Amino acid sequence: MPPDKDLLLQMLERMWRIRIFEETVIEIHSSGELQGPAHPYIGQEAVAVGACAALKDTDYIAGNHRSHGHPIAKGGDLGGAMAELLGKSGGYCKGKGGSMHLADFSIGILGESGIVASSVPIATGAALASKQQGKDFISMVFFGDGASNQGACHESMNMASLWSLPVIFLCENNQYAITTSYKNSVSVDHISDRAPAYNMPGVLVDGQDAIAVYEATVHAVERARAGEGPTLIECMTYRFEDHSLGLDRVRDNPYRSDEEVDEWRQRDPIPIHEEAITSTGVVTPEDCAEVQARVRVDVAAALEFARNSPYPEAKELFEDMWAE
Amino acid sequence: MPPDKDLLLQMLERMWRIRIFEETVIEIHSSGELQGPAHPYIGQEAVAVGACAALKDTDYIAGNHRSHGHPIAKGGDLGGAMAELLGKSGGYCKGKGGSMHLADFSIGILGESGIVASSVPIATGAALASKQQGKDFISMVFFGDGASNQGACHESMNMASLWSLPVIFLCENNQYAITTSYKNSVSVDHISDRAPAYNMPGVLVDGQDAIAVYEATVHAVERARAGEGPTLIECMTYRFEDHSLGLDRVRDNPYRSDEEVDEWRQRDPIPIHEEAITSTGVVTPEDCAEVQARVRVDVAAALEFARNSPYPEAKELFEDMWAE
Amino acid sequence: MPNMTYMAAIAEATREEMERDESVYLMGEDIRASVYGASAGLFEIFGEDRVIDTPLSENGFFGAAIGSSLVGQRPIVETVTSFFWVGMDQMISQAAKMRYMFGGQAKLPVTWRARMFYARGAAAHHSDRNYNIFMSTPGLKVICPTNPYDAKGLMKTAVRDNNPCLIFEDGIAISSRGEVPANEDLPGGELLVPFGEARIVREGTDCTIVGIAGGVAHAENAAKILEGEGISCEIIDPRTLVPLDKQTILTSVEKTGRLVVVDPAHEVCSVASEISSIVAQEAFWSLQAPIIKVASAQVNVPYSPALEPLVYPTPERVIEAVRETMS
Amino acid sequence: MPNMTYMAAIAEATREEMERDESVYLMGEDIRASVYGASAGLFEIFGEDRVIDTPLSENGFFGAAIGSSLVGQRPIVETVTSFFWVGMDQMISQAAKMRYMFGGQAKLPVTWRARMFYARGAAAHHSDRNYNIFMSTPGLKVICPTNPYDAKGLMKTAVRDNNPCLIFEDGIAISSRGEVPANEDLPGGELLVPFGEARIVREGTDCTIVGIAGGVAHAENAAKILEGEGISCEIIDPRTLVPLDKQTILTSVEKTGRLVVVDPAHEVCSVASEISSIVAQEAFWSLQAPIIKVASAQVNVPYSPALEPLVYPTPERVIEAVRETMS
Ligand SMILES: Cc1ncc(C[n+]2csc(CCOP(=O)(O)OP(=O)(O)O)c2C)c(N)n1
Ligand SMILES: Cc1ncc(C[n+]2csc(CCOP(=O)(O)OP(=O)(O)O)c2C)c(N)n1
Ligand SMILES: [Mg+2]
Ligand SMILES: [Mg+2]
Repeated sequence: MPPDKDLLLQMLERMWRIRIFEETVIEIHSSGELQGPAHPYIGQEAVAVGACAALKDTDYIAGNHRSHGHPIAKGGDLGGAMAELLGKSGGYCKGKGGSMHLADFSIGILGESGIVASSVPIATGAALASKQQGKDFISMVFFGDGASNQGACHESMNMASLWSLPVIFLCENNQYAITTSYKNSVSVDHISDRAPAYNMPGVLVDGQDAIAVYEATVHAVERARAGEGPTLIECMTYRFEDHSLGLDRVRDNPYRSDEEVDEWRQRDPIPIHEEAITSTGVVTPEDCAEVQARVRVDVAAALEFARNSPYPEAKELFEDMWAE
Repeated sequence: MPPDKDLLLQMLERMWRIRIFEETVIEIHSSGELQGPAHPYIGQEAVAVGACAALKDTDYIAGNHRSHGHPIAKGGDLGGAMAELLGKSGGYCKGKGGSMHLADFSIGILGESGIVASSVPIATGAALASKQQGKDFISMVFFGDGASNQGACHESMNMASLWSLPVIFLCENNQYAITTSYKNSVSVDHISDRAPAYNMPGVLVDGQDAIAVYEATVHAVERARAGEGPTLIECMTYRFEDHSLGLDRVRDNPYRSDEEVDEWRQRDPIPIHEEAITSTGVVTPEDCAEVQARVRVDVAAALEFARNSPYPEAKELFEDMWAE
Repeated sequence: MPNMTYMAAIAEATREEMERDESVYLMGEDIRASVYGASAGLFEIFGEDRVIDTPLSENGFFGAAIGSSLVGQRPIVETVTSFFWVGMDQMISQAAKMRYMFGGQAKLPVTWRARMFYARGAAAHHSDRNYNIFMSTPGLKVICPTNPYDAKGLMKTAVRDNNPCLIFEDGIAISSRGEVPANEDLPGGELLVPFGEARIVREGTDCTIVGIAGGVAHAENAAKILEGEGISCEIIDPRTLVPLDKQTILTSVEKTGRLVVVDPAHEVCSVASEISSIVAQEAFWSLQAPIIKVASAQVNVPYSPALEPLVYPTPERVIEAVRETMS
Repeated sequence: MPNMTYMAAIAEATREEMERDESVYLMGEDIRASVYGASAGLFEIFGEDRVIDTPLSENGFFGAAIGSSLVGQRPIVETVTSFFWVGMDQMISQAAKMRYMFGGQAKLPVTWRARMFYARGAAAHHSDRNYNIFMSTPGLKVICPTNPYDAKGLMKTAVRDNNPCLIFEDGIAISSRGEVPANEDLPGGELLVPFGEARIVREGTDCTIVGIAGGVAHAENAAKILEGEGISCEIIDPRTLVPLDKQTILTSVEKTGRLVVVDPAHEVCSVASEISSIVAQEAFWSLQAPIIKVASAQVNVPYSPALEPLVYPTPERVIEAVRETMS
């Protein structure tokens, strides 16, 4: 079931939204306007976008510290995201969460998490709820190659399999956890090789190819909605930028060769997708250019919105601690 | 490399030591002399004994709450064990640890643990030390089917494999975690099926057959000493008694059928071993009877020792907190 | 009025809440078999979607409970205080923080019930009384019922609360029996004890004793004996540590001028320390004597029956402390 | 005397101890690349057996460190306070308890170094100041160096200590520079700061201020301004929380009659609460005013630069507190 034109263009648009959002974030970080930590998603856009394209608004996602791509891919508002990064009251979380904690429950974005792998059990629980409530909502969790080594992943995958939960474990193998190669941290060739240990399908996908990610996810979604349980999808990808903004110390200590970085930059998911969708003639290069131009305007507006949004007031400090 | 006569008899002796020790513990628990918690090892003797028979004194073991079999199998003193259970100062741990925390560092018994799976990383660390120190000491950790679902196991197996550590993960699959069948808690058919997820050999053994356990362990030991890394051994076994002494509530709520319990009791590891070693003629039934008789005397002496051992004095409360 | 055990009260609260609201469900290890005594028969009534035996994976299933609560479920999780350590990341990083981090979008109606073993050779691995740690962490409600009435009433309130609640079931309290009104005898038809309202266990004029969890029973025993010596103790059971009814404590100390806090947890950075520090700051001018903490010795809990009792507060230690404040 | 940064002092201590004793090794995430700045170049000198980059598995590798320490190794583990939650079971159930449980057979020379982020938008998931929790748990030594000198000297002592030690590196302290004597200028040839000896940062007569971790810097700033108002503050930096040099604090309060405790951690069940409770019990008769805690507000740490600074103690809040005790 290949995606239709609208969806193909939507995927392109969302990749651009992530890309240009992140470029803007890098800019305002280097100018000093943005002070908090931020982990750019550039290079991995096809993963979140391909995967979320297979979901409905009512489905849930949860993510990690590399946290801007997932909500934008799920359809999250750019202005709220940017305002959150600036700690403004117009942010998704009223400025309380910041970069690593974007969340928008109204469209199933159950939140990014700064503690590596700690949203894996959370997403598993959302899937459990879905089953208990007799709903067909699916839950998807994004986690890295590094995260896969946490016990939380083992425990969650085991429970999800035992209870046939509608959850998709989406591993973004960008090959490094900060500076540590997955070859030195994962004792098998591929994280998806661990799926048989939980009696669930494990799929290895080219994470630079949004359509491939989409198709793999569609299968997993079908399985999950049919009550057949979880799937582990591993997307091979690469982050084009530093682990996080401002972590210059790491840049001085090269853990990735220039050649390797260059090679992967050649596999930029946006041109790959444009090539794929224009080569069939369904979409024209003009369509693509228009998408990009529109997104530039949207991101600029988002930054404008964020800048104009007021900071939270002091009295808000103690608000949002306790639910009524 | 089949075990020689001495070792076969030593295995028989150690199984009897565990069996009669545990029977005595049950007695003094029901009489009220023993008050603390205790988890009988009866039925599983072939596992600890077969596995430890492949180890040297300098090798390390670590265990869990079902904690009397492992140290006795490793050659631990019965009097010290019994005194510990009675909270006496002649105990392994001067009465401070009790049933679940038996340890004798002088012969590599690095301690049992009441928190399920928490000694798995500990044993992995002892193996790491061994490698760092250039020693050929091996580390073995006993854990249950229930424990296998803890994240600590995943993390430890991954590290052990990555670093080729001399550690043996010895899973005693007695098929239940308290009342929970492993079929409802482990999402694959066998725990050893998870070994490929860590790129290590996984072996499934009849845990009622001490010689089979011994032989599987010998292979794992050779591998470990040769620097080739860890092995996961799963021994299928059964506990003949309740999960722990005094947990009557569980007995009222039968989670195991009488037939199942009876069937497994037919597979008592001690007669199985006696049959195996006498059928070849190497050992005579008289040899066996003599072993049993000797052990009865030893256990009686151990109880006597424990009873005569004084309680720790009040001033000892604050001792052993801090190392100089 | 029916007289029942503490665990029966917990079981009754659980069943009533599960009947009332189908988003309430139970999760834990061996709960179908009711290993800790609070869930007998519930599997038969509510089925496998609402009475879930989990694998031994505390961090995983605590997290699953939290995740389910984000989208409308109301899990009750059964465990033991010592196993909190295993699931700590989910409890602190997620349960306690998610709502605030997400600017109030999340509701987290998860109730944990944790057994605290007491004496009888539980030894270091099964003797944690870690409520102070959770009290210290913003975002969690902390509840210590000390009798069947409060156990039922606070448990029901916890299940209905939209925030993560931790109920600590102290071994001493668990062995208590007491009267718990039948629902038909209650005005609202059910027993709900509000959070943040301390119970004045006993009124007195000379010295205030605040008892935490099992400490309340020790305080009561001590007060009876002290009464014979002509010393009148006022005993306060805060019942919930978060929220804490500071005012009842301060008012009492303003009256008596003296404070002893009895807390079976380790004394350092304890709830006893906290209450002491509040009073030393906010009721200082009323104090006529040093504030005395009667808490567990700062040592791991030993197994031996010869040593273990030396760790914990006892009525005798409470009596001594009160006498000291009076001298 | 060489003037160096806090992290340089830590790095120097690490290298010296690794050179001195080959059982000392380093373990953590991305330490070869020295992501947190203390391990640059060590991999090149000491090789892969002694500088170990771990997988992201805190519970697992904390436990491996502990296990290795049982049989003669002396690991130094690098992490961040917030990741302690993930590895809590190994820290509490094993590191803190093993020696005692095993009747003194175990030695556990593990040193954890944990970064505490401060301000600058770390948000709730990266802003834990959980030293109170470890101070509360018997069996762990807890160290809070507040300047490069102490960082080096206490770190070296920790590595040689045969017990599990936790070093908390507070963001405020980390940004400090200071003099650290060269080894050749020291009588013993090296810098070792003993545990359990508080440092009197400044002598004074009117009010004692105990500063915890980053709180010391705030106390110093406050004291300078208060001096101008004629208020003389004595500042004490306990340096190690376990063991705690209670006596230096009590002696100071006996002299000044007043106490303010500045602690950047959450205020409830904090180290500030503990010190307050000790003084309220043991130096009560010297007190001339309420004991005031200046600690973090009991709220999760927000991200926004408009809110985050409102959580933490500041020199202004310290000044106010001291003035209040003087009024
Ligand atoms: C439990 C925990 N340990 C360590 C960290 C510090 N840390 C933040 S991101 C990161 C690497 C994560 O790697 P991976 O999961 O592969 O995600 P990626 O950054 O590559 O997207 C580390 C170690 C953390 N945030 N949480
Ligand atoms: C972390 C933790 N969770 C729960 C328990 C309570 N508990 C003690 S033994 C046990 C079952 C263990 O099962 P398994 O690992 O199969 O060992 P077995 O008892 O069958 O030998 C449980 C749940 C515990 N001690 N530690
Ligand atoms: Mg990665
Ligand atoms: Mg079992």
